[in-house]
This record gives sequence, structure tokens and C-alpha cells, in this order.
Amino acid sequence: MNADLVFDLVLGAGLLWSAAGALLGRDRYGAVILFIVFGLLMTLAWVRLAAPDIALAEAAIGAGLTGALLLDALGGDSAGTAQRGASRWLLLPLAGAIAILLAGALRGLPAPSGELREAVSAALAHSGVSHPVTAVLLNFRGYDTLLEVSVLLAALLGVLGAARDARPARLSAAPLLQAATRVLVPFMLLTAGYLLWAGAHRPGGAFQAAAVLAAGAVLLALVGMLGGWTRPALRTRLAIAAGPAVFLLVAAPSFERTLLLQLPPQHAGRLILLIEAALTLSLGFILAGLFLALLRGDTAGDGQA
Amino acid sequence: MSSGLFYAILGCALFALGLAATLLLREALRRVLAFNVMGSGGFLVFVGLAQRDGVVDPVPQAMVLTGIVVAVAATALALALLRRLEQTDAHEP
Amino acid sequence: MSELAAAVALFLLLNLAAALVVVARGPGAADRMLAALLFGTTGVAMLMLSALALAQPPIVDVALVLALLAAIAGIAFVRRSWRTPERTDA
Amino acid sequence: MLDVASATLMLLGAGFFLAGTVGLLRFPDIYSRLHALTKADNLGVGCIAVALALQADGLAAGLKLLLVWPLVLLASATVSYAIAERARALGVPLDGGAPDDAP
Repeated sequence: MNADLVFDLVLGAGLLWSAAGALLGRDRYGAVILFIVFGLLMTLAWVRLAAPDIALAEAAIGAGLTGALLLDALGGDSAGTAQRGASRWLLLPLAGAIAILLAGALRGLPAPSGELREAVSAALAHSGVSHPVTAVLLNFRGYDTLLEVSVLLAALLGVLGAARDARPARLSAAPLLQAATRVLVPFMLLTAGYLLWAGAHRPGGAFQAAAVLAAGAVLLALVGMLGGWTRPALRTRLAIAAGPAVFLLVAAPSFERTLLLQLPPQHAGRLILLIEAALTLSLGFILAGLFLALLRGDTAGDGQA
Repeated sequence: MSSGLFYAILGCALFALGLAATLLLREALRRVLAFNVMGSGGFLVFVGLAQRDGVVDPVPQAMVLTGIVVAVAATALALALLRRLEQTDAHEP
Repeated sequence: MSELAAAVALFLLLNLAAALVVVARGPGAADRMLAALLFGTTGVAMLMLSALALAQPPIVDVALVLALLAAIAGIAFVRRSWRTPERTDA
Repeated sequence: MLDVASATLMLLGAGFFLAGTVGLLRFPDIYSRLHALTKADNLGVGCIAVALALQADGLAAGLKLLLVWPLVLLASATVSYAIAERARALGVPLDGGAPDDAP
């Protein structure tokens, strides 16, 4: 029984336990904190699956955005209220049954053909980048990425709409936390730039860079150095629009060609960097906005620490 | 058993847990968490199955990468609607 | 050397399993948050070790990002959701 | 020689992590548990970062590993301060059980 297998088994058990605890645990503090732990364990799982790109995104979004969103939501109402209902005890058997059915369905599958894999490695040379995941995201399946950015945009509009009549919030200043933030945020900007640049030839890229940028904004907001959004300023909206706009401008010439968003091989490298830079800006603002639009004002008892 | 297949099966279990919780739990916040667990399980199945022969496959990895970002956006939207719900409930007599 | 790194990473994972008990049981919300912080620091160490054990240098970037953002969840907990002085006994 | 050094540091780091977890499980109140975690674990991360930096191929990779340590230190120092401060403000009692006077 080698160390790798033991590692996977323990990690799997931890994932199941933290997920079950987050969903079935009594009070909501425990639920949200266990869910944050679940995110950290997922990061490890992606590392085990040799998917460092996903691990980067999971780490940045889980640690920087999801946790803050959920903890902020906890503060809103009576946190710690026990969850009642006999349905909790119905739940595990039902989940077990579904899991057995699904896992059973996996057994009949033929071996993976790997056609896509081969297609990617065959076309990688003409993609303009040497990192396959980036090539898939920005070149081979660029239209998916473009539409995905529009989905994020729609989500942000929805959040802004739902939080419309909330008053503009700015948390009370926390001097010592601000001092630490002044050190951390420049490193976040640096890391975001590094990830953006790295995407061309190794794990990294616009999504991870944007997630780190958004995490920086979340931190600034949490220590009272950045106010929440009610109506984004014009500059903000332009920055949000930059990514899709550049993407479409680059796509426009490709419409006469056969494939949508097929980049000309000779310029692909530069075009991808251009698109990724614009996407990082937009996605950073969008992801940050998801938190900033939901930011509530201080309520009684806040402001310490 | 390849670790790809292992994580695919693990993903099935997580997906099932999240699905059952989404259906059965009453608390809205738990449902949001359950929805996320469901998503993570689906992602694991997607990548794990594609790599069950132990070879890295960039295509599902790219899809899941964008999926994670969409999932957090959906979570934020759900939380926004949740708060809206609390406000309207509070205002009703 | 990579075998040792893998072994130490496994040891840290088992270490976390013990801490998971604290996250699940409490006693108080702050103790749970502490355990979550433990997961953060230990996770950083495990990622660095995995980079050597699995011979995947990019994993170090994941550790770097995690270390960079480690403070955010704790600060969000303190400033946004921890309101009630819950019992630390129980 | 280098391998011996990093092996020793790795094992040392693992020991520190173990100590931190034991502290988390055994110490009486939130304040002492904070001490246990933030000190032991950061030493653990430091030892392991140095151990791996010794193994790193190339200066940049090594420096990146060494950069991780101060970041973790800063994060946990900040958060442990914030949690302790908040716990005191909320009047979470010390081990003696006597509730600390909230300011």
C-alpha cells in the first residue's frame, strides 16, 4: 500500500467528511467554516489530479472570495441557529443510493479515446502559447470563454440589481489590519501580473490573475480601505466591458474564416496576451464587484479588531 | 485503480451528497453550500474520468477552470437573492 | 528526497484530519476558525512538499497564492460574522 | 550534505506542525490555542520552506519558496491578533472562567 494511495484515500475521506459536516452540521458557523476547509481540500485534490491551473483558481477563489462572501452572509442574520428537521436523517441514505447508481454507471464506460488530447497537442504549435490549458481556453475554445465572461457579467448585474436599495457601505477602519493590508496588496498585484504572464507557458492565466486581484479588493474592503458598490462608476463599467470588447474585436476578423474566434497562427501569441490582459481587468472587477455589491454597512458590535 | 478513476468516484459521492442536500435541506444558506458541493463533485467526475488512464487532459481542465469561476458568481447571486428574501420577509407584517 | 517529501506531506494530511475534528466539534466558532487557519498554513506546506514529491514546480505557485490570501477568511470572520460571544466550554 | 540538511528540516517542520495540532486539541482557552497554532505552525512552514529551497533548482524557484514564509507569518500574525482582540471584545472568558472585561 503506497503513500500515494493512502494520501488519496485520506484526502477523499476528508472531502466527504467536511462536505457532510458543512451540510448537516448543527450551527451555521461550523457549516461555513467546514465549507472553507472543503475548498482547501479541493485544492489539494486538483493538485493530485495534476491540474495545477484548477488548483490555482480553487485556491484563489476559495480563500479570497467564497469564504468572505459566505462569512459576510452569516453576519446578516441569526448565525448559529440550529438546523432542525428530520430530513437530515433521510439525506444520507438518499445520497448513498444516488452515489451507488452514479458510480455503477462509471463501470460500464469504455477506455477514454483521448482524441481531444491528441488534437490539442497536434494544434498546440499553432496556438501561439505552449501551455495547453491556456491554448484551449483562449484559442481552441475561445467562444466558450467569451460566453463564460458574459455569464459572469450577467451574474454581476443580477447581484447589483438584487442589492440595489442597500445603502453604500464602508466598514470602519481597522488600523493594524490596514497596516498588514498595505503590505499584502502590492504582493497580490505582483502575483496577479506574474500569473497573467505565466499563463502562456505554464499554469496560470487571466482567470487566476483576476481571482487574486479580486481577493485584493475584498481584503481592502474588509479593513475599511475600500467602499462597497451601489452603482458602479463609469470608469468601473468601462473596465468591466474591456474584456468582452477586446475579445469581440479580436474575434471580428475571424468571422469570414471558417471557425469562430480562430486566431491567425502568426499573431496568436500576441493576441492571446492582449485578450488575457483585458480579461484579467474585467474579470477582476466583476469578481470584486460580486463581493463589493453585497457589502453591508457596519452593524452594532463591528469595528473592533 | 488510477487516481483519476478514484477521484471520479469520489466526485460521484460528493455530487450525490450535494444533490440530496439541495433537495432535502430547508435552510437556504445550506442549499447554497449543497449546490456548491454538487458542483465540485461534478468537476471531479469530469476531470477524473477524462484522466482515468493517467494521462493529463487539458480540455476538461480548461472547462472546469471556467466552471469554478461561474460557480462563485452563481453563489454570489444566490446570496444576493437570499438577502433580498430576508429583507422582504422582514418588511412583511 | 521526493519520497521523504511525499511522506511528510502525508503526515501533515493526517495531522489535518485530527484538526478536522476541532472544526467539526467546536467548542466555539473561533476555535473552528482557528482550525481553518491551521488548514491554511498546513495546506501551504503540503503544497510546497507536493511540488517536490510530484515533480511539478508550478504547484509552488498554488502555495504562494494560498499564503497570500490566507488572511482574508480570518479577517472576514472577525469583521463580518463573529458577533455572539459563544460559550467556549460545552 | 544538502539532502541531509533538508531532510532534517523537513522532519523538524513536521514536528512543529504536530505540536501545533496537539496545542489546538489540548490547550484550555482560545487565547492559548492561538499561541499554539500561530507559533508552531509558522515555524513548521518556515522549516519546510527552507528545506525545499535547498532542493530547488535555480535561484528564482528557491526565492519563491522563501517568499512564502514571510507571507504566511504576516497573515497568521494579523489574523491571530484580530481573533484575540475580537474574542476579548466579546468577553470570551480566559481559562479561569472569569469573563474578561470588554472595553
